[in-house]
Amino acid sequence: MVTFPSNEKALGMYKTMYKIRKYEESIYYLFLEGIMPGTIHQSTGEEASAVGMLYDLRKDDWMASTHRPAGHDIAKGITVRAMMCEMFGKAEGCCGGKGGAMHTGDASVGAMTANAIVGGNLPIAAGAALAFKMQKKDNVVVCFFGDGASNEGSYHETMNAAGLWKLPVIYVCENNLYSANTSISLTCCQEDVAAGRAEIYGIPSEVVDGNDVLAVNEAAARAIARARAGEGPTIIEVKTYRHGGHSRNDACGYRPKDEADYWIDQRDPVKNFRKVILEKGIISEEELQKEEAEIEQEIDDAVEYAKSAPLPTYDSALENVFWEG
Amino acid sequence: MVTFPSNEKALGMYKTMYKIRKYEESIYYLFLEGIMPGTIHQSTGEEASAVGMLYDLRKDDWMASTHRPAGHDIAKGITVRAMMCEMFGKAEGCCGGKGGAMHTGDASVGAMTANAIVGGNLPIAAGAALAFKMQKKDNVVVCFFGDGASNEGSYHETMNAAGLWKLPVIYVCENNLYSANTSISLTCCQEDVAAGRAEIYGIPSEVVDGNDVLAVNEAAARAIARARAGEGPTIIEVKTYRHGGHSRNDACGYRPKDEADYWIDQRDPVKNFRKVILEKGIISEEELQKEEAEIEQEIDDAVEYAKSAPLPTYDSALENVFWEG
Amino acid sequence: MAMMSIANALKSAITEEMRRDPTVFCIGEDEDIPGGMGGAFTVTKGLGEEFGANVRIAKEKGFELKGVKDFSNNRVINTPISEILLCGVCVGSAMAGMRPVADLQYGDFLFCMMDQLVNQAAKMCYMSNGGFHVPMVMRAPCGASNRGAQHAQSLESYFVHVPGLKVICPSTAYDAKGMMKQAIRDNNPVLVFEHKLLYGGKRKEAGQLSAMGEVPDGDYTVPFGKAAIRREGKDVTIVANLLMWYRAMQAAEELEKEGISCEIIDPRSLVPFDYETVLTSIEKTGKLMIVHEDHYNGGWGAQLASYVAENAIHLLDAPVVRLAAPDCPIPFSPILEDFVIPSIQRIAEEARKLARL
Amino acid sequence: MAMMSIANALKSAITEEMRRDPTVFCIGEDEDIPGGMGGAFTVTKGLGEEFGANVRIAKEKGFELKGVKDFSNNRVINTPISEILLCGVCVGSAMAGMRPVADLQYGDFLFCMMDQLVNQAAKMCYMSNGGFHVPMVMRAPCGASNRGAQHAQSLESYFVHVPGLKVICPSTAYDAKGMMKQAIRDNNPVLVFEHKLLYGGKRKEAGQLSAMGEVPDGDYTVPFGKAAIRREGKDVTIVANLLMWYRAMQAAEELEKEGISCEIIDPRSLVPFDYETVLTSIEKTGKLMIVHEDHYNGGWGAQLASYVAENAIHLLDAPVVRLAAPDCPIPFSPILEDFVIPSIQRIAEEARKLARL
Ligand SMILES: Cc1ncc(C[n+]2csc(CCOP(=O)(O)OP(=O)(O)O)c2C)c(N)n1
Ligand SMILES: Cc1ncc(C[n+]2csc(CCOP(=O)(O)OP(=O)(O)O)c2C)c(N)n1
Ligand SMILES: [Mg+2]
Ligand SMILES: [Mg+2]
Repeated sequence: MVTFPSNEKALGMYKTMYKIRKYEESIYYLFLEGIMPGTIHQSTGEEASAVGMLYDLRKDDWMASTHRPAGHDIAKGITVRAMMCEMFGKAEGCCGGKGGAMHTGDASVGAMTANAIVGGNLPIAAGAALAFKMQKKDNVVVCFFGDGASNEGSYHETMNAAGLWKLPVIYVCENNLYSANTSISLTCCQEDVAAGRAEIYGIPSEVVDGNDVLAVNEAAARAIARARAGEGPTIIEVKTYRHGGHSRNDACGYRPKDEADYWIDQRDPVKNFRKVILEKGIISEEELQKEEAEIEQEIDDAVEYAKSAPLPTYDSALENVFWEG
Repeated sequence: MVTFPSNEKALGMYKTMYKIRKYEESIYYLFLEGIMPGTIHQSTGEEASAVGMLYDLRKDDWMASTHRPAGHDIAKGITVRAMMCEMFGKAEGCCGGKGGAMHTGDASVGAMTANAIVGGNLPIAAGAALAFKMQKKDNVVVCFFGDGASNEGSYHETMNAAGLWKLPVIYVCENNLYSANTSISLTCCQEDVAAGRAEIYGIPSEVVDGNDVLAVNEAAARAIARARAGEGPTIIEVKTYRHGGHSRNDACGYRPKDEADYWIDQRDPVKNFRKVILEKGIISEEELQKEEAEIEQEIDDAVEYAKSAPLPTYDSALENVFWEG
Repeated sequence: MAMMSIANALKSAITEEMRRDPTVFCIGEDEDIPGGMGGAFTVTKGLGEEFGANVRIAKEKGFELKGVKDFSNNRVINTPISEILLCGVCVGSAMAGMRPVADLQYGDFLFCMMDQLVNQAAKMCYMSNGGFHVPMVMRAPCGASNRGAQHAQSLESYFVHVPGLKVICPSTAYDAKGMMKQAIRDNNPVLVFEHKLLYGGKRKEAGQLSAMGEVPDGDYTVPFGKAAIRREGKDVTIVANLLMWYRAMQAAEELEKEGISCEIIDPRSLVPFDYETVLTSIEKTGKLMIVHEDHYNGGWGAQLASYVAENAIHLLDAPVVRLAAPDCPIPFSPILEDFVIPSIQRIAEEARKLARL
Repeated sequence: MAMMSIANALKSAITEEMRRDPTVFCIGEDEDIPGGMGGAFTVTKGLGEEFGANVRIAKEKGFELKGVKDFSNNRVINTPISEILLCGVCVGSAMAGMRPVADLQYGDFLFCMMDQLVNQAAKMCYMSNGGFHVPMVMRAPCGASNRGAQHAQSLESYFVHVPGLKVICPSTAYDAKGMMKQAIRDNNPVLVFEHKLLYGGKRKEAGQLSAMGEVPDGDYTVPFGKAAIRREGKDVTIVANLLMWYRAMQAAEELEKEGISCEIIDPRSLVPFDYETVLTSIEKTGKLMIVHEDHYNGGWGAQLASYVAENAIHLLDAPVVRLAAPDCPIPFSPILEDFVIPSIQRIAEEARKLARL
């Protein structure tokens, strides 16, 4: 059984989840409108993982994300305005418009540049964790990856060393059952793709309901405590589901309707946690709606701001190829 | 308990092991003399693995080796003359002098070009096995790799797919306790580096005394039968030891003397199997010495032949960049 | 004759070769998942219907937790996200008599399989002195398309430098079909660069260009090492590949109005490279301009310019001009991406300057 | 002043930088195993004595089945054979404030970490718009030395093409020390190509060349992007790096006797590249010859020749000449290896022909 967090924390987690949900929804519509460039891999449905894992991190702890980074980045503290500006390729984007949807990040809040190479972030996160250890800091790194990424060679090489070196890093496998169009059942002989393959690296692991923010958060707390205490890495596999397609143009024709319905209708992490906090009496329906409206406003403002924010200068295209520190 | 093979087979296995031993010894001295170019990774001490695994393969089964290929290649059927010519960089070498010590191979006996990239041969062997399967042949592939190679990303990617696709390939980890200068205990949290990491791929595994040719051969028979029957891959981890250094210039300063003494004096696969076949009365001491002398002669002849064999033509350097077949 | 997109021309080539030769098979991530994409750009979608696909068979059999085991009637193979494996399996199966055609989704992932490509596929025939050979095709979508630095690269130049690899970059439906067939029949590893904005498949891309074109009905191949003269002219020779020669054509039209006549050459294959056609053109024009989307420093244009400076410098009436992406990763922001990729305007400007020298 | 081999000059640079800056650390396979090599070429041997090494600590503690956990006084880190990990750990630790100096044993294995180098290390600063940067050094021994195709490559040209990487190739003890220090202090990823036949360490190599040289006692650095004129001359400009400029020097001595005077330029760093020094030299000689051990097609010499053809073609009195390994993998047989790698004789011949044009 999970112990219920303070009212403030529970509400805080809910609000961040809600913010991510609304952010992703607004992005979705902006794409439909045809006014947003590029492509996008959305995290709708996976909010509990991002928020549960990152809510208790310090600003100077680090987080490493993937091609599906928006939830992680917002939970780690990048503002929706900086995210939205990046999506529009604007100068005030968190990467000056040069990164884009798959590379959002912000050093000042410990969000490492998101990585669009599946499995590419894994050894990099280990490197950051090694640095913290060499610097005698007690910081930790949380590194997200997908079920599909667990089949990459980088996964094996990284887990082996992270286990050997007892690095302060928490590897979070967001198992959403699919790698792009491919069901994970076709590419790995185990259901617990990461947790089931953790023991050989001497790394403790947990399987967690990834749509229950409290369950994720408790697992996170255990893993963070271990890492800070110098006891090494943890692999956490969160079972979750993306509500939408893999990327912008994906109509999800490869997944059974009843499966999607089940996850979207019954297992929605945002809706379900909303019920919980209302049932617990943490906040009233009206007050919650007010909070939600504020968040929606923040996102609408971000969209409006981003739309008319200045474009990057041509010169900036040639800057920071090498660090200009 | 292993069942003892036919006299003929036992003697045949011994003779191949002896041939490998003498071949490697002669190479060693040729290097000391300073008349052999390049570098070499010798398999002295690991003969039982090569012979036990490969003795029962058909010519049209395939074998994939590493930077330490001589034993495997001789056991698969490359002549010592073709090997020796390759070592001297001569035109009649098994690769026309263009491969060298780390790339020996011969398509006509099913010896794939040896691979000097640690872990590089693993997915290639899987590919050959997939081809056999698609071609409805019942051929198998035996692929050797080292303990160190099991830490490569290619290992993970390959085992996962080989297990999923039930490929007719036998992965043989020659665990000789070291990857170059590094004790395997420092780079992997398990003693059985390959067998201990096989289950997660759904691949059956065995750990075998790699210096007992009969034990290896029995494990090989089981794995070959499974593969031919379409039941998929096996991982066999043979525990063994290289008598000499990692490569030409390695004085082995990193390994304990008592460890080396133990393996070299008490666990020598060639000497020990010699005792066994004499004890079993398969052959008399005198007859055996005659057989051994013949083998030594074959190798001496190969050396003499190779020394004065023709060099490749300059033109050949530019041939077969693309297949001219 | 039929009008086809490049995506369909490729599909048609692969289909026909699979029918012709039972050793040809397709392999890749997201390969022919029913209801899915068919690679990232639809090329292999549906092939499993005719040729069998491990994913289809697994699904039909209600197979859940493991891959399908029988590959004898199964010629479209979906792999885990494992690029080393993907390329290694191509190498090994090719050595053993098959002709794999692999789909990499995005060329940028070539780096994940680089050892298998450069140290294995490209060197195997040579190291074995012809004992083994590696007839495999690796399909790599390339080019900038608003996706950011790790999904935007033009990678031809890296591979031009690898002895033992052939490198082609078809950019019309006709070439796509004919060169893909040629690639599948080649006995060596062939890397095929396909531009994301030229596929013309169902997927819509900002800035995409219709490369629909006529494709003969019967069997035909387009040999490697023979450049295509896309436009004849007499004042400036422009050598450009993939998207860039389309832009050069538009620039040439503008310049035509000003009385400047451009000859536009699409090399189509970079290894082997048809230097002859370029030299013949320079003999006429005396002026060489090279345009590619790949970066400037060490791009394939450098090799071409150098070749001319080594072998035919006397033909040049003016300095060589090279237009390429500058030496920065490709920025996401569309305005910056447009800025770094050579545009019609910049091609026209540079060609104009060169013509007037 | 002390006479030093390149191996020792590198060791001395790394040692001094580790003393100066606590964020500098070494990492690699076979790194400082007591009784072992110290990488493949002795450069890092013994460093753990002063700075701590995970292997040493593990051994002292009688530690058997796991690696050492405490890295705070542990600045020489031995890794499993895992190149993706090795490079990724460099990237991540550099982003987090460390300055890793990695040893790759053989440059040929760069392909095993290519994604981490090209898609990650090189692009991270740019994609984050300077939010993160990656001060790391990757040391890659290169060159042919009778080991066969997978341990013989000259790989500079691949990396010259990667925006975001610096590429250097020091070839004297003085440069080795000064440029290694510069590399460690650089705020970006630096790839260091060290030639196997120039180390001059204890390991003996057929065909090795003594590159012992004087090295100042105090701290000094050699800046990137400044070529060294190894020999002044007036008839032909020869640009050559690593082993090749030594051969060119010998060729020049022969030619001197015939009255042909060669100017020999060692670029030392390929990114950034000192075009200025080359152009100044051509102004004098009117003749450019480029020699590298890397393959011809798309080699870095192509970029240099192209640069000249673009920017200073009027300075040339004759076609550019490029001498490089042909486009084949490096054969093992010493006689073939000698045949493909540019020799003193061939350099002399080609320079002679060029001088007489
Ligand atoms: C090395 C590499 N291979 C392939 C891809 C293409 N690709 C992008 S996302 C994706 C699926 C990833 O699946 P998973 O790791 O489960 O993450 P999810 O998308 O489900 O969050 C693939 C194959 C890539 N980006 N990088
Ligand atoms: C990808 C790669 N990394 C590093 C090396 C250098 N190297 C050659 S052999 C070797 C050790 C291999 O150890 P193991 O796999 O146990 O085989 P063994 O030598 O013991 O037979 C190393 C590190 C290499 N050849 N390839
Ligand atoms: Mg997934
Ligand atoms: Mg070993």
